[in-house]
Amino acid sequence: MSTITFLILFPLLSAIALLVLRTDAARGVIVKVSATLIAVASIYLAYQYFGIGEEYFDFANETVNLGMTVIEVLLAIMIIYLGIKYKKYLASVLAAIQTPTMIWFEVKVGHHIHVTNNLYVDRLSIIMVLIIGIIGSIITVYALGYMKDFQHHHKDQPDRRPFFFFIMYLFLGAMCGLVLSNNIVWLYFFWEITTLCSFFLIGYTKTEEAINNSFRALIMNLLGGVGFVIAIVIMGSSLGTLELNQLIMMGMFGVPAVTYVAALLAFAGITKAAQMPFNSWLLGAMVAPTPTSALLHSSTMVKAGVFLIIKLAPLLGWQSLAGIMVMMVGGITFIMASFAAVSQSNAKKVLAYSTVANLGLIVACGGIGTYAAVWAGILLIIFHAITKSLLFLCVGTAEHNIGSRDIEDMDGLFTRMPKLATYMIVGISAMFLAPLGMLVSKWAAMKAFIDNGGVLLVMFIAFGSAATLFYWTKWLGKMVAIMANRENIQSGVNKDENFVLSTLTILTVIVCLIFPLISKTMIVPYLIKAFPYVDPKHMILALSSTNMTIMVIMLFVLIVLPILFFGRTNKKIVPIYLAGANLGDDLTFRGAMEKEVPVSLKNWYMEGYFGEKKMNVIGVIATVVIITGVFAILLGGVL
Amino acid sequence: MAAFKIGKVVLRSLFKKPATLMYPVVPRKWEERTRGHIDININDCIFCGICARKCPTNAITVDRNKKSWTIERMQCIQCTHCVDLCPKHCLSNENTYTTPEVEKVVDLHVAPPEEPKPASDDTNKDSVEKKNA
Amino acid sequence: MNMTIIISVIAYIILAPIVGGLLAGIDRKISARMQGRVGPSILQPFYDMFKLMEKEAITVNKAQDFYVGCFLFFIIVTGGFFFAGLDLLLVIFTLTLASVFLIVAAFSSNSPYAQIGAERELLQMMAYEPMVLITAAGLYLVTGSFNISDIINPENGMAIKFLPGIFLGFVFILTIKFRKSPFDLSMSHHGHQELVKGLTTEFAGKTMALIEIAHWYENIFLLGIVFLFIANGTVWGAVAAVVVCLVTYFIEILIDNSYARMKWQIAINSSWIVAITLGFINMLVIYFSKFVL
Amino acid sequence: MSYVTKSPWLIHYDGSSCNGCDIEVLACLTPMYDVERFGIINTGNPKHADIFLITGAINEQNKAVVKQIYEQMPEPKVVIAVGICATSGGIFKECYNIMGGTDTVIPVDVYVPGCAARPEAIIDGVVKGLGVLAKKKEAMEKGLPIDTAKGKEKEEA
Amino acid sequence: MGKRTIIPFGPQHPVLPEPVHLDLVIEDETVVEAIPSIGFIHRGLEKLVEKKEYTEMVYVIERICGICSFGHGWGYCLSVEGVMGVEIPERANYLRTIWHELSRMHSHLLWLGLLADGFGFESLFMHCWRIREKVLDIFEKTTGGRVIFSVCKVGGVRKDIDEATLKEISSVVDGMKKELKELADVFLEDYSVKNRLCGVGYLSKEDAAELAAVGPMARASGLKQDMRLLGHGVYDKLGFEPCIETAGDSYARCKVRIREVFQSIDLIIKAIEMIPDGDISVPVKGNVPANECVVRLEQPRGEAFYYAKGADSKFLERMRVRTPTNQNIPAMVKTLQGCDLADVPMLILTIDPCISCTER
Amino acid sequence: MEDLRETVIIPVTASELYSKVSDLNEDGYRLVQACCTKVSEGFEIIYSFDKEHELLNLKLTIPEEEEIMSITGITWSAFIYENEMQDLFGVKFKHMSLNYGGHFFKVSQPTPWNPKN
Repeated sequence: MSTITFLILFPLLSAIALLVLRTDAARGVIVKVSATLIAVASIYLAYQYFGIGEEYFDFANETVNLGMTVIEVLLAIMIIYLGIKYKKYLASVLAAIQTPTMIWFEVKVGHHIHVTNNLYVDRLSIIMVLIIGIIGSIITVYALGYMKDFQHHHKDQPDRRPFFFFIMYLFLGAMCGLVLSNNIVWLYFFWEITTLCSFFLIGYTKTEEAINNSFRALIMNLLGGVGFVIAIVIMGSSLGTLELNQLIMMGMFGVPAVTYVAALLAFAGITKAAQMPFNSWLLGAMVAPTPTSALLHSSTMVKAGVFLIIKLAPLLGWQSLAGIMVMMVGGITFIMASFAAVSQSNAKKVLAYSTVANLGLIVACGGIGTYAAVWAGILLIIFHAITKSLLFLCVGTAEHNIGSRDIEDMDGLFTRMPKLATYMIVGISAMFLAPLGMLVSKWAAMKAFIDNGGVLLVMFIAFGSAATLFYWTKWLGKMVAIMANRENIQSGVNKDENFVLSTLTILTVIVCLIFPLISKTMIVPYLIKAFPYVDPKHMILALSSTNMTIMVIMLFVLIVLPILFFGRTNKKIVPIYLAGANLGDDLTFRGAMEKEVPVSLKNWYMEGYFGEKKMNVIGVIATVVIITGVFAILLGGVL
Repeated sequence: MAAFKIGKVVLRSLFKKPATLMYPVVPRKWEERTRGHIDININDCIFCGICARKCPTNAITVDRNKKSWTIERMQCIQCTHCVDLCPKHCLSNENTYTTPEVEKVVDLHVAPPEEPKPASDDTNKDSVEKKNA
Repeated sequence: MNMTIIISVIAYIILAPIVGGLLAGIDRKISARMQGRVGPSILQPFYDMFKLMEKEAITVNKAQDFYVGCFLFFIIVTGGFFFAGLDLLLVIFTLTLASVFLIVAAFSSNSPYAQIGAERELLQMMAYEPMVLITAAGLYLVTGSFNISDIINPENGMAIKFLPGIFLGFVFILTIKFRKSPFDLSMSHHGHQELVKGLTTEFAGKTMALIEIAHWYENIFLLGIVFLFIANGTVWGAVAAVVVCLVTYFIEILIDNSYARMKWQIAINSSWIVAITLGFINMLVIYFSKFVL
Repeated sequence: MSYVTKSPWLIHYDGSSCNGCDIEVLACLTPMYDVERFGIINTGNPKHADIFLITGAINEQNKAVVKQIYEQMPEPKVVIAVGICATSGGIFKECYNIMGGTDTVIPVDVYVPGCAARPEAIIDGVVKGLGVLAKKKEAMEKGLPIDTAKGKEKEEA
Repeated sequence: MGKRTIIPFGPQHPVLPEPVHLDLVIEDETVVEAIPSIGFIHRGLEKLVEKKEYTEMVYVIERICGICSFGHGWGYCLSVEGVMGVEIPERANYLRTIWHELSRMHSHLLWLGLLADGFGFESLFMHCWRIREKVLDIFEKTTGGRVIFSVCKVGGVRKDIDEATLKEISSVVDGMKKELKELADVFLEDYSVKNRLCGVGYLSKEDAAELAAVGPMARASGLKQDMRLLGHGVYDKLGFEPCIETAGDSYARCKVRIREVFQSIDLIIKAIEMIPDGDISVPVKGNVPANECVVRLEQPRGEAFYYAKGADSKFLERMRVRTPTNQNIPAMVKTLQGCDLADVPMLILTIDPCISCTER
Repeated sequence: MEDLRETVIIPVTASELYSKVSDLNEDGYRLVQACCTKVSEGFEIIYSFDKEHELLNLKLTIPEEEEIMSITGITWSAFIYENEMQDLFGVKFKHMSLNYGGHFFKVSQPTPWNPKN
């Protein structure tokens, strides 16, 4: 219990300290110490509840509730003010709908409902806390070095680093609170804080683009917030409970009103997880400094959305309209975002689309709602968090060292920055290649889809994976190109950044190696609890233990092979073939008019096939139709 | 459906005897006019040197004093211009070509020192020397 | 049971390159005859391979050999998994891993032709990957298992009875996998190409020989998937399956000699359309008969 | 036993010929002559090739190209000069832009005469080249410098 | 977007037997720009007129190109005959026409094969070249050479074809029709071939005229332009009409050439029927007068231009050959823009490039 | 037969060349070729034009050092001939739309047809 309180409140303290103590040195110390403490606390939490597995805490305290309400009102006022200031009235309107409704509900209904268990710990939240505590805090360490460079590169902008770190730590605290709250009102409170934090983080640079994009994120998330509020209202008024575990329980017993609540909560989850009609906020968020992207898109913010959906998974599935909505939205997002990623050359955009796609996959898994699908979904959350943050941070470092975040400018990175390239290669491989993490979960997802998802989802995953394969390998190809005569600039990388990157790389590999263990000790017990109607003895996982063992052996082989053989060749090294016109340095050839033409290697983007716009339009239309359709049917049921 | 248009040709070829001539297992029969290489009946040659002067590639050298007629095989383009011009018609076009060699072939024909005897192929052969360029 | 697995895997590792090479030789002979020529000896692929082994060892960088080695290794592993009767999806993903190694090897050379070849290879992978996954899904739906040893099961009968569409679709993408015209985009075994030798432009000598061997392994493994559609665990079923494999191979040769090389647009469009129509409809029918009826 | 002679892959480059020899080289690949009987493939890529068939004389433009292709071929390799132009410059020897036969730039192993060289002559030349190839391979195995296998370099250049 | 890749296409490239270099600027696989660079086989043989007498020069001119060798010999002879005012016997004219049309057949069949190879249709390539060998056998029998004939000379031809051989030629080319028809069907109707040819490398009639395209390239864009209409040889007596297509794409160019092969067969058969008896050459003696003559001849690849200038000596002062490919290069560069990388070899081929012709 | 060999050659001066070519182009003539001959007084350049099989030749005689107007502005395809003349003879052109700058034909000696240069 105290660990939980620590995890929620300590980041807040650090945040305030960071806001107050504005020197670089102090910030460095605070960030490093807090990050370590948070990481240790999260591990301790895991250790503490390892044997227990699941525990609910009665933490009824009216002052806390009151405090939350006050903060909520303040936040709402702030949003309304900002919305008016920047002429984004929609944000103000949404906030003006949301908070008064919430307060009305609190006063009218919520007040009378007794909440026994405000907080809880189960294995899913342990996994989430570990992700937030370790990856989230390591990103803040990375941000130390990065933001220094960033301010150095952007001299024209005011140094608002204290505020930046303040928000970051606030965010970590809110995320911990979010995954540990059983009281839906508390959950909502933390949910709103993350929304606002992301708004500030995206708008950090205060350029026009940043402000527009931050408002887009805000509006979309507020939209989800409205859904959330309505869900709470229905939950409180017709189900008479505000506890998440109660809700899920009721859903399993087939209480009809749960469908509406689940649909609305899932809708909120979809907005936060940047699913298809709302994916644009995540893409817009790429204007923010890279640690923000890493934090928002890998370990926190979007994970809140999928966390909620995975949590609700037992209520979803084919039998529920909400389930169909969620899986279709997830499936369409997966395939469309994967396609769109093909046409991108901006590394951060590729990562963003890939994030959206992967979240889509998780959401679809949640939507299917079987234990096998949830197993895949949880694994996806873990692998995605680690790998994506690694990749985002790698791109950030690359950007600061080669001056571009375009994949096309990263050619020959293996020669120019061997270490960074290795990290990136590991990260990219982990996103789609066989024995590494993401593929394992994709495999499981595919199996779940074939078993329960229907033909359409199978098609989605078949085509989506093909596109995934294409854009990742394309990027990988850029990385590995060896340009003999390019200079090595690896030494320019900041020490902190290097430490973080190597840690994350090692973590990626380790998690891939021990995932059967994670599955056995964390995920399966959770599934047994979450799906009480499935006999644990018959719980056949997508990957048989043989397959898991083979995967681990393969990965081991893949680690050993390069160590033994990479670069060990005594062959004569010869220049490349350039149709007989190589000028000798492998970098230029004799072109027309006796010009020395540089050998330039550019990838394919197939704009005509997978243009971003086209994919977005198709995806948005399809998902909007599905969502409105589902809600129309639900509404029709009510009326 | 216009796919598979070549199917007939391809399948027929599969079961038919291939068109291959099987050279060098089966030697090639040359046409009479085939421009293979230039030969000389050295006994009739008067060493006037017209062929050498008119040769477009200067492959032929004629030495009046040594009474020799030399042709650089790796220079001759077999245009048979010399055959047309030879006043004594002692040059002829043979329909077998010079075989590929690892060295550049030069054929030297020297007229026998005595008065010309009735020409025979054997004497020709004896007077041909091969040397390296 | 374990013994048979070990034997079949060892048999695969030893026999696949021999059979694969012979098939390649037969391919060249038949192709030549279709073109009205005599063609090389049936053992020619082996001569080529041994010759490449004897050539001077050159490379364009120090990394390439490693990648190509991994390509060969994982192709062998793929086939090994397959003939050990393991999970079909595992096999497919391992194959993808192997192919990615080949692509990476080509990319690492930093040569434009190899790079465009790699890019095209990638495109082809994108083109055939859905159909391969659908094939696995189809086999799973029919037999209830991804395990190859379970798929070849007398109880299930011939999978092709339920999967005619998916079988045709798979044969279609085999054209890509066998690198046959009309889809020999990234590299072709014969004929001139705008990309010189595409993917393999920068590989020489032993490296090239390894790639050849890997292709033989790959071809046998691919025919193995064709085998899965027919085999039903009985002897006559196996014989029929082998016959079908050979017929498929012959048809691929015939197609190779009857079509112009298509452009990548057609490659991706057609194989996706095939996957969507044949694969999707076939799957729908199975779903319908399985879950609805 | 060396396999180089069983699978000689060739690369063909047109120095500055008149096309006559080039189309005859191509004709060698076609059904009538079908050199694939001997395992010959026209690879077009120097890195795969064993035999360098060069037609036409050398001029300023293609000197570097010919040299580069030759250098990019892995040992053992054989150069066959096909046609009179490639062997000696032929009828174009006196042209201002012609430097001479192939041997002005790279060592030539077999000369195939003819204008244009007949497919039969080209086949004969390649067969002859195979002998040289086998010798070079032998020298390579013994660790001798390969160029000495033939014992002749471009002296006149 | 900065996604442009520049790749060298040639000088050494397996698609084209001849060295030509293009800097291809590609985006994905679309060619944005193609900058040609030629001169790899420039020999400067026109300048040999200073060293070779006009009677020897014909052997040099013939070797401008091994594919259109006969046409060059003929064009040279015509221009020198024009300068000297020599009238050649009718039989020589017939023989020249027959050989020229046979050359066209062999050239077009060669081209069809290369085109098939260009779009990766190996068996079609093989079969085209298999049929082509029959024409080469005729050459071997009548001239003694397979590609370079050396039969044309100033004042006539050097070799006669006897009656029996003429009959044989007639029956051989007639017999080729059937096999050709089969292959023509593949080129003109096969789905995959049409897919690669139709609409690729479109050249409008206006562009063709503007860029001064010649030969099949121009005729495929609807320009009625065929130098055989000028009346060299005996074309006027054979009732010649050019083959015109209007589509302007690669397919049309292919069709024009296929039609021309059949047309050549008809022309040859007709010429053999009509050939008169008589001498095959007139003796030509003396110096070339100081005079000028321009001759245009329809080569398989299009209009070739010969300009001879005498200087009252055995040596010409200037011999100029402008070959069809030379004239078609601008059109080729134009069609290359915006095409796919995979189409590049084909588009280069559709002008039927003869680089040795171009660069001389 | 006889008129076939009749060669129409119209002499032009350097100054009127451009307008003349321009007129011909508007008339529908296409450029057939341009060729240069080294004569004692300098260069003799023949431009040939064709319209429906009718050939028209313009002959321009200029001293060696004179720079003449490029006609690539009128017919782009002339770039081949002009570059050729520039490389082989050393004829100077103004305003060439595609100038290879002497690298159209790479020759072992500059302007081989005009060795004095």
